[in-house]
Amino acid sequence: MELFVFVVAAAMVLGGALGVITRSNPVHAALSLVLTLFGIAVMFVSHDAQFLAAVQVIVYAGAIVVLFLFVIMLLGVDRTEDVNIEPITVQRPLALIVSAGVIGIVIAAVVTSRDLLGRKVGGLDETTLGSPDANIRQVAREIFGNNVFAFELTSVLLLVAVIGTVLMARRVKSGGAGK
Amino acid sequence: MLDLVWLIPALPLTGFLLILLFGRKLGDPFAGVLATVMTASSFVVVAGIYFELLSLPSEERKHVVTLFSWIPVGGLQVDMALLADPLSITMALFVTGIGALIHLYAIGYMHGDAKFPKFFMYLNLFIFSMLMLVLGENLLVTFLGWEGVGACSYFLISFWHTRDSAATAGKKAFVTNRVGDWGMLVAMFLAFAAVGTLSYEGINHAAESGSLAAVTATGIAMMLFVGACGKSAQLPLFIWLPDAMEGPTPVSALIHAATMVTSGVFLLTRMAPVLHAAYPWSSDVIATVGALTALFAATIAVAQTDIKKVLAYSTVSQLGFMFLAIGSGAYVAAIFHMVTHAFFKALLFMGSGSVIHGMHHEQDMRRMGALRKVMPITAITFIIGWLAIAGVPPFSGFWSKDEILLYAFANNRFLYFIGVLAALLTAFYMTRQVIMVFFGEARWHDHAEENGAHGDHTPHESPWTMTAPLVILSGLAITGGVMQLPFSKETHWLEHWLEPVVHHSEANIKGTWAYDNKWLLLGLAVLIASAGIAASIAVYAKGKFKAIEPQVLADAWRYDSSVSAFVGGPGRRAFDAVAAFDAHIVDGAVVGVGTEVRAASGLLRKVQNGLVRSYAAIIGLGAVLVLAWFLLRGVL
Amino acid sequence: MLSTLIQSAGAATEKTAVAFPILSALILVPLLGAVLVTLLSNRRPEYVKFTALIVSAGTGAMSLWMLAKFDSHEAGFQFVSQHEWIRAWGISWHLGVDGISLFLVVLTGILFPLVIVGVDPHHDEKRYLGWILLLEAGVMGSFLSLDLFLFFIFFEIVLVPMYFLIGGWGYDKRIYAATKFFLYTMFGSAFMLVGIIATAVLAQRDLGYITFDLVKIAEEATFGTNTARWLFLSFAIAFAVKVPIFPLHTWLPDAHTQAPTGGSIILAGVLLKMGTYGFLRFGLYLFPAAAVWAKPVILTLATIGIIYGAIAATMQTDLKRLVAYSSVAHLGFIVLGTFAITSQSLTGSVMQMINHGVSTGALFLLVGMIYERRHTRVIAELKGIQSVAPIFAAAFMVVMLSSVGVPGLNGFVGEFLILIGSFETARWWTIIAATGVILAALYLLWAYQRVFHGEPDEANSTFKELTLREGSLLMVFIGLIVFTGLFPKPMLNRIEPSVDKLVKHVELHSDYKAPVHKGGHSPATDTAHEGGE
Amino acid sequence: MVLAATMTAPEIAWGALTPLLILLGGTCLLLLLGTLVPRWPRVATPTLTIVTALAAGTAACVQWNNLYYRKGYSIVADAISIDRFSVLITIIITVAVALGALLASAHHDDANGDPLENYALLLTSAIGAVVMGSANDLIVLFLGLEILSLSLYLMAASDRRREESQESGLKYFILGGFASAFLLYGVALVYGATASTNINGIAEALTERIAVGGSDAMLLVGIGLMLVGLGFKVSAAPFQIWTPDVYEGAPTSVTSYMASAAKVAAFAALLRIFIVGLESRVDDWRPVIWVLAVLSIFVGSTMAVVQTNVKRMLAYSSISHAGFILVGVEAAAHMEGNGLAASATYLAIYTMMVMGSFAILIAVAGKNDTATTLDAFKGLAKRRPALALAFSTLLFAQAGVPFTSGFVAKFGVIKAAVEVDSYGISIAAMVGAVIGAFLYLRIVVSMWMEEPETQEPLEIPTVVSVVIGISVAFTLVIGFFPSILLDAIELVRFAPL
Amino acid sequence: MLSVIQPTSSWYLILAAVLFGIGAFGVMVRRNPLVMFMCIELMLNAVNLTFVTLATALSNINGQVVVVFVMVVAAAEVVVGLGIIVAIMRRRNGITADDLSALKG
Repeated sequence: MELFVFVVAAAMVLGGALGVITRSNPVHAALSLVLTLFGIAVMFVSHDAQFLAAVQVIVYAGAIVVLFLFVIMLLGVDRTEDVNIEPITVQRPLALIVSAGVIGIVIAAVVTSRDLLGRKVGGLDETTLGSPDANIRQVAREIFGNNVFAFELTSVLLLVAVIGTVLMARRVKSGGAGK
Repeated sequence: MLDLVWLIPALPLTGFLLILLFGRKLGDPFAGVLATVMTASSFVVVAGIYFELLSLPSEERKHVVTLFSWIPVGGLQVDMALLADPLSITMALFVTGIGALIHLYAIGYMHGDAKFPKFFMYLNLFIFSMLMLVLGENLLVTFLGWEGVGACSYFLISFWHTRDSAATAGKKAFVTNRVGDWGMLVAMFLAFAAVGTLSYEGINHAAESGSLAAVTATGIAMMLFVGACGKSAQLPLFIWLPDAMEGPTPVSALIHAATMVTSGVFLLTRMAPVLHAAYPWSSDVIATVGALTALFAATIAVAQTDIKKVLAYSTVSQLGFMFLAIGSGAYVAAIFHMVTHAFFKALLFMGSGSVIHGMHHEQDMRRMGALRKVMPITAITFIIGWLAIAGVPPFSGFWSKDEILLYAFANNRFLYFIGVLAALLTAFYMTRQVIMVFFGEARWHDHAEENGAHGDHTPHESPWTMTAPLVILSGLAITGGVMQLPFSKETHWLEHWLEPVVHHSEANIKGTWAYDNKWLLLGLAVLIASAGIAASIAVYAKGKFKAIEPQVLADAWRYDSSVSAFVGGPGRRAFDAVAAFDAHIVDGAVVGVGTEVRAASGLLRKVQNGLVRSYAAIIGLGAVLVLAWFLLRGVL
Repeated sequence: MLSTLIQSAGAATEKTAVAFPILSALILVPLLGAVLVTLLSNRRPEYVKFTALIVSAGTGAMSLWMLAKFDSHEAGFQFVSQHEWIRAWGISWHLGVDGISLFLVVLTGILFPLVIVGVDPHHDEKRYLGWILLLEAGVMGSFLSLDLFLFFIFFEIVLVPMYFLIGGWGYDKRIYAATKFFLYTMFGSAFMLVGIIATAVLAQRDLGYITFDLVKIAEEATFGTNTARWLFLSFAIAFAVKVPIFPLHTWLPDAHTQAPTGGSIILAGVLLKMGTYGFLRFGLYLFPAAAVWAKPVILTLATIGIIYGAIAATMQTDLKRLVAYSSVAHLGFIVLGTFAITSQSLTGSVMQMINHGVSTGALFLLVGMIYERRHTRVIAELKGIQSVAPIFAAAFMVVMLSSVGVPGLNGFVGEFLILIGSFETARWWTIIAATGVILAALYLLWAYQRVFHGEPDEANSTFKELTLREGSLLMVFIGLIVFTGLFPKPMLNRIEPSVDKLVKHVELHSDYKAPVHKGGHSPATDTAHEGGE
Repeated sequence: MVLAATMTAPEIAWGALTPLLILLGGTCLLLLLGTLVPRWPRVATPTLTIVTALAAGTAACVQWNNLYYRKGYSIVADAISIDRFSVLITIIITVAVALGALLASAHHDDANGDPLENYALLLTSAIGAVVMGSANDLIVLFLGLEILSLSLYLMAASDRRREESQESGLKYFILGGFASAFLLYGVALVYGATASTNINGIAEALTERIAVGGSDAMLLVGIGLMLVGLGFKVSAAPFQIWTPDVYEGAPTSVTSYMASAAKVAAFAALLRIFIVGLESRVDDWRPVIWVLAVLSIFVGSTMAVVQTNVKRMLAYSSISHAGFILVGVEAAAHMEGNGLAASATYLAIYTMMVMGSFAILIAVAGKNDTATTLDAFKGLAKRRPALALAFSTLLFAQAGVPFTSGFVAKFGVIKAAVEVDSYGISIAAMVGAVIGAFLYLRIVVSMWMEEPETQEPLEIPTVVSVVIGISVAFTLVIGFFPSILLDAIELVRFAPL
Repeated sequence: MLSVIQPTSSWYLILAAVLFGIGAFGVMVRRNPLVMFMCIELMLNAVNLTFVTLATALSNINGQVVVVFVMVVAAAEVVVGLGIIVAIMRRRNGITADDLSALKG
């Protein structure tokens, strides 16, 4: 069962990811991204991270991708980008080498260090795992406990986002010079 | 009186300074008079000291006057000190004496020259330097004079510097001399390293006491000889002397005949104990070079047509005799010949100057002839000089040359043979010169007609300021031989006088075949001189034989031109190559680094193409490399 | 602990200290003068020049006063002043003067006012004078510093004013030359900076506290053989560039040729000496054993420099460039003497630093005057000047003969001492180096002939004779040339004790033994020898 | 409900957070007042920003003083460290903000006013930077970095009139996101290897692990990924590639701030993570720092050689400065000597130098960033001698000429490197500095030795003059009396574990 | 039989690595800034997956907490990033990242 879930979710993830990088139409790419995000959400669930899975669907698949699509539509840039033409000849081989390199190195690292992953370091209250809201409680306790400072910082982050939106949305008078 | 030694150089120095400051005001002829008076007074002082020394017992004839400590550094203590002893005073005597005469002569000769005061300024400076050279108590003071006379000769040779040939000749003289100076410097280094002092006394004492190793002594001797070769125009460094005739004639007489060129002989005599302590072959080297120079220069003189060039090569040849003497251990004979040579060669040069003066600066002997009629005093004095140099008894040159040949015979018969040959040629070419200038037809008429401007000028006798020195010198040239006559021990006055200086090193030829048969050799010498004169008369006066004057001799065996060609050709190219090496290789490397950095910069700029995804790829590539390193560190 | 150490060091060396901090004043007066000159109004240029002159002349007077007060029997440092400066790094403002630096300081003091008086920059005089004074402060600082850090910063700061002087007031390729000068020298210093730090850090491991104090490190710290060699090399590169030693010399001809006359005089007169001085003060003194080890290589390079510089000089077509290459040759002699490490050769080197400064300074001044008159320095365009300007030619001749090394003039004394001293420990190098005297005559006389002899052509026939101002300026130089040549003893007496102390120091810290003379005195046993009176 | 009872909220030491709180409060105040107050005077915005920054700086100074009496400590569940190092970084950043605000106020364009948001972003970025400097937890650090970065992306793109500004913002944004992903991936792997994101926790876990054994590959690759991310932020080669474009495109006042505060914060983070957290794996990462340092110095110096735009030149020079700071980091990585203090000194000095340099650029280029090419600097000495002199001083300082702060900085890092026997890097760095000097000389040549292309008078806003004056004064005073700075920074330490 | 094979943590981690690589590849080859940005989101998701997997493997909830923050960051980034992109696109419609290369060299 678990294997099945993994295979399906992995297929979604990878299929979506390949879609993002291969679809010439940005709308299609955005939709492929949704596929990946759902796949990730599935995996979150299989890791008993229900809260994250929910947030993933709501924030990512819901808000973020919608924002993307909205912008695409707003700007009317849903024209096709010709992905078959590459003006810089070394770009794709180089990209391939880099990606393959990163993937290979990380996999090698993960595989050689897999014995580290079996150990239980604690911090997860196993006794309450049976409870339906166990995950969310644990997360909450961590966020508002040890990570409360980080949590407060996210407010600043959002403040920046707000200021940024205001700034970027401001209409420009074309006074002064511009090159 | 002896403590007044410092006055000897000080007088001409004062003259120099005075003319330097007030020369223009003094002008012509008072600047010349001042210079002459200064030199003459110097001569008076020297004479006074001479007599005082003479009054002392011979072992006490030595006096050092230390003026101040010049270069004192640690073990090296060099004083500005003057040494009055028989050798230096002998030198000083004829330097100041002949110098004064030449000064006097120059007043007449240089009359009307735009730079009249300057000429005498240089002359006085020269006399000062020459006196420092001979009076120096140590090698360094001598070197001060040594270089000083070099510099003065440079000034004087290129006195008429608007003429390129004069300027070039001056430079050539200085640079060639410098080659010799290098030798003298190295000799000083060796002496200091070995003995720890530069004073003659210290070095000679070390040499005499045997504490100077033979190898070091040889090194010093050979290096001194290199120095002497430069200054005294020996093979292979003689090339500057003939060119030095570009200078005014008094200069030729003073510097290039009587004084400066003899300083090499003086120096080797001064350092005789070192030569004595050196390996014997070093003396042979000196004698051989001297003999070869004597012959070599004599052959060249045979074919010269320039009146001064003949004398110049003759000087080289006579200097060769002196070196032959030194190499044979005959220091007294060398000094003897040096003095007599100073007399007659100064006489000849000034005579030739008088001729040139009278001929309106014509120096080509082919355009002279029969001048005895218009320039009688010059002719007579010149003829006396000729007889002296040709080795006709009883003129001074005969005695000195004979003594040299005597020692040469005792030392090495082959060199004697060369010497005899050179003496023969000397008589030959000097006779040739006299005939061409003073006898035969007057060829200057044609010349005067050729150059219309000079058309109505006939040669004339020179003023008294020029002829008076000629007369005095001709007297000396006749009688100079009396200072060292071979008749008996008592007539060796010069030898006795110089005894304190050269006693230990003077070769002893008593008991050799040559000594026993010296009258035979004397007779042979007379024969040789006569033969040379006769042959010359036969060729040039009677025209019985065709003159053999191959071009190669006129070109001085093409030695000088070969050297010039080498310096101007491969030498210059080598120098150019070094300059090019510097510009392109050494500096090129530096510039190349700059260019490479620029090129690298340009290359890296191409990477910076402005495209985000390219940048991402570069970052990714960097990341992969960094990660690869870490993975390797983790896995291995 | 550190402060007590510094105090005790001060107490040891402050025997001759005087109440007035003369050495600090020698640095600070020109520095403040530079600031003052910069702040003065542009509207009254005569005040600017006057101020600069007063400042530099005052500095010169102070240096002469110091010379008068200098105790010629004392081999150590005099007029020492020491104040803590950067505590965290163990750096102090430590100044002192001894026989080795004494005359360099005096030369600096004399040369700058002469340059200010004698050379006209033609434009932007205020800025020019500001840079000149700043340069003076830097040069003074380099010669007076007894702290490695202090030395380095003065050594390096000098580049800035010199850079501006070349770049701002030089000739057509000035920017290229200035940049090359700056970068090349900075390249050399880069190694020295690392070397200085490494010296202090390694000494710290030995001494237990961090200090950049030259005397402390030299006297108390010991380095491993290899360590010392590396450290020495790092210093040597910087100095070799600065001197410059073949093959690191190619910045010099460019810098000299393109620099304005004043810049050239200072560059040749004192700036190059910072390299040779550095070898003495920071090469031999700090790393005696390593210096002895490096001797053959440096002697070889110095000898090559002598011959090579002379040959290159012979073939130059630009008069200034010729003089520049002659500097390469002359400085080769100084380096030769420095690394031969005998009493005579070292004394000769110190002496020659001064002599070269005077002679070559004067030579550049004369070439500058030629340029002022003819607007060319190309030898081929000059001819027959002696006929139209005999006094000028005579002055040139005297200076030239000094450069050639004719006895009786200053150049000879130094050169001779160097050679005779070097001969004992570096025989073959010296014999070859001595041939440099032939070449020196060759290139200078040849140049003289081409420039001064012959008939003047039209362009040269109006060549102006020396003016009174120029003449009196040259008289100072010629006076120094003749006086030093005939009576060097006062200088030698002050130089020698310090040099002998240095030789002893080298002997003590390496297996090197200076030659001892049967007839003379060993420098090791007789430090303050008085002349032979 | 049982769970709620077991939760213990960490104690929050408000006092220790004062600088951050002041900055945050100032931001909010600015936004509120600016929006709500009618006829909000234009000059009030920068004033308020500067006051906030200075207040935060003052608070930090008070903290600095307090640290005489106690060692560094961490607060809010080990999320933030308060120690000499973090406080120093805070001070540097607040100064940079104050100067940056001054420059920004001179740099606005009249048509669009002086948007309040620019200053708000300046303050928020300062919050991010301060957090980065004091973060003791990788997540906090990441958040701080994102706050800083997002603010900077926006600031870079804030000049809406110039397309270059937006290009710069977008490039910075995309590449910054790319690099953040690497950093975060690194955090993840390190977390996997140590089960902690807390720097102290990581350090402890790794120390234990040395005893336990096991493969380090995941940890090390994680470290590598973090190094890529941080290397990007400090613009170390080969991750520097974005720097010239972004610096050139951004409004000059922003560039100055980016080059100073952002770099300072990134270096602070780098130092803390690697020196405190990854000390036990120092032999693995130190060589990489070595390579990055040398590469940065040479790439920065070399590429500057053929540039013609002064702003771009300064960008390249900032890359080589990053290399020099990395030399200090490398020295610090030997866990002895003065590498940390040297790096901190360099950062402080560098901040002032770079602020001054860009201020001069603003003075010359004008409000619109129109004239940043080398030609604009031609003959500056003839037009404004004092300005040329000031710029020369700063350029020579950047080149490391003595009697300037730049020399003190370079000397410090080289000394630190030599103290730990890193001779190779020292020599490489110094040789690189020589190549770099060419760049500064080129600008100096233009200013002093060439003729001006225009004789138009150059108006310099007072605020810019103030920044230049402060910067030059700092440069010279520290150059002559380095002890002022050195004696203080010598005390810089990380909080003990 | 298949149910015998349980996907271990490594599987997820490898998947995440591949996803990260694909995202990175996308950033390097795509020219539409929006799509590039999506690729960065892919990379962040790969990291999230890694964190969650590790949290489970280590039985440490902290990994999940981190993901929460990452998501907030991602959201903020999207806001800011899209803001910038919109600002540019409004000026020059249909622009690709390749067209934004005025700054170079």
